[in-house]
Amino acid sequence: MSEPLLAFLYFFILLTAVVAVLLDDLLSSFISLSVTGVLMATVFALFRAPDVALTQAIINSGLVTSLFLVAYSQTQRTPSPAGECRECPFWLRWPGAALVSSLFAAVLFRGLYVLSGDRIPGSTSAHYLSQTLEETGALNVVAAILLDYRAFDTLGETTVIFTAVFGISLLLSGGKYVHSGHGLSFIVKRGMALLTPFILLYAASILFLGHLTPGGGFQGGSVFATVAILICVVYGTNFEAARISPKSKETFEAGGAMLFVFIGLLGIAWGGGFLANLSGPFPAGTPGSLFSGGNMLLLNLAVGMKVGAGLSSIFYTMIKILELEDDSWPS
Amino acid sequence: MTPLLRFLGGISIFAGVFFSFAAVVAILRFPDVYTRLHGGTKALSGGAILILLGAMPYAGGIAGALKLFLIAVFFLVSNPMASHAIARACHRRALANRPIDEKRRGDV
Amino acid sequence: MILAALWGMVISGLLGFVRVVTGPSPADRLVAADALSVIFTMVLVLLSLYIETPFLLDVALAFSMLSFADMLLMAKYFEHGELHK
Amino acid sequence: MAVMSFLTVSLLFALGLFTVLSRRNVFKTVIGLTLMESAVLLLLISWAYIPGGSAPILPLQGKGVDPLPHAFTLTAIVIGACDIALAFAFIMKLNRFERSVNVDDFRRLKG
Repeated sequence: MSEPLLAFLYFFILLTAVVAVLLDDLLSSFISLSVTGVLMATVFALFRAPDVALTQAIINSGLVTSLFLVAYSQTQRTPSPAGECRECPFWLRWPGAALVSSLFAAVLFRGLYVLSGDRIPGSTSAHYLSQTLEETGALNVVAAILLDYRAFDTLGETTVIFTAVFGISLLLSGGKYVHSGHGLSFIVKRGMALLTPFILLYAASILFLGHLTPGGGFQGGSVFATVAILICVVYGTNFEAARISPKSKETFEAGGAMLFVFIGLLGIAWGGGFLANLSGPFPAGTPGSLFSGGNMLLLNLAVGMKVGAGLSSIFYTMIKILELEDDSWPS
Repeated sequence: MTPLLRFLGGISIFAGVFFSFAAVVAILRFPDVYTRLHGGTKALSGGAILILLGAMPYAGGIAGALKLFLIAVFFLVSNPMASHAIARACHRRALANRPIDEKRRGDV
Repeated sequence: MILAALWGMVISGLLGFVRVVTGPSPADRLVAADALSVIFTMVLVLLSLYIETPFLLDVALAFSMLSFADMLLMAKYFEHGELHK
Repeated sequence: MAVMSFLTVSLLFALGLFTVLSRRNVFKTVIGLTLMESAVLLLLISWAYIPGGSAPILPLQGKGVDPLPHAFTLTAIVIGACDIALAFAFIMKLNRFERSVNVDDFRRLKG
């Protein structure tokens, strides 16, 4: 672990964050935020957290930026004089916010400073590190925690994703769907046709090897959603809707949730608890092979179906909506 | 064999870093969008592929080397496509030398 | 030795970020962002060699795919002014 | 090293708070929320690191870092992305009626 490198990365993170906050051009501030995201992924990698680095690089630095671009292109902005605030005087706003946040930083640092002694990992973590191979048969400890020890949490998390998709569809319903045009140029279309199978294969490898290497349902599903986004951008939204219909996305999402719950109920039927893995009907397999780790492969598939369908339908709803007609505020 | 490969890989990595640095200097110093795009794309793609090829002996096994080769192939296909899309967008909108977001200056 | 190369790439990233901040037009910023995506992929690759964790190559590959998607989105936004075409 | 991480976490969180408090553009508010979320993620991951530890993929070389915060952080990232997507949907919906992204223009939200 190289400390000067870490210090430089922290400095760079703070620099990009300050630029993202202070720059008036929204597009470049979101580019800086994306750079912050990938620098965070680098720092996570330096702290030996490859799973988290992968998720951060895919979601916080890639998908969020594309969602921002959609929202940015779908909003209309009336120019207002820079720096003017109509509700409160200027002298109150900036210095007040700076004072409050610097006080907050001081308090937060004082509180965190207590933690900076020698760190002894708790007995739960030691148990996870030493017993994972016996108790679950997986090699990736983080995936084992997510999908075996705390699989119920993961079910709750997929419910959150479902709620977000539901809320976004509900919020943006009622607008007219626009007719899509031609997409990007011929070269990009042909090149994309070359690349798509490989990206899909790579996404499948992230998804199905989640219990052996970093990756899993969330990351693989996000890369699947990226393929849908790329098709949307390169060929136009009508093509995307013709190839991957919104109905089939709904089916995939519901199918993922039902697969997850069905696997959980199978554990009860075999006499274990809900989502029981090796104490339920699932064999451990030989560690290191594809069919190991009990139900983890199936759970990864369920989560991947759910996340991929959910994120791509979020993107589709946001990009396709908004004719921006002059309707008045509903009273 | 392996020490020789590692030596050649080290030379290749440093050549790649040099090319990447030169590309960044080009992005900083060149006067307008098209020249910057030219410098950034060509030199940076070459530098990246040099780094990836040079990193192969250090990757620790055939799987890592194969993955590096995969990244190199992906760069060879995707990087020109992205640059082409950017250049075409600049040309179509003729936004080479003027800020297009004039009307959005007021975004606070 | 890998560490020196890593430093070189990170400093290149900082210099490229200067163009994101000062670029007079959004197109300049886009070009700089395109360069930065390649540079940070290389940083992830070199980091995986430096800490001898070959799993990090996955992160580099995934990041290069995602940044490619973002670049195409931005290029489309510049070309058409809207994304659903 | 831990002190450096905690200092960065505090500054990053305070920067996000500053953004939410001072900027009037709703997109900037979303940026502030993202920065605060990043600070929390960085805190968890830097706290999980043990000097000399290796990544929590079996078989371990030496001792491994704490895998439990990694799992929490992974969950937090995905939920944060859903959060941000929902925020963007709200912005688009509000923008349809108000034609603005300035918080001060959203007068009809006030009681």
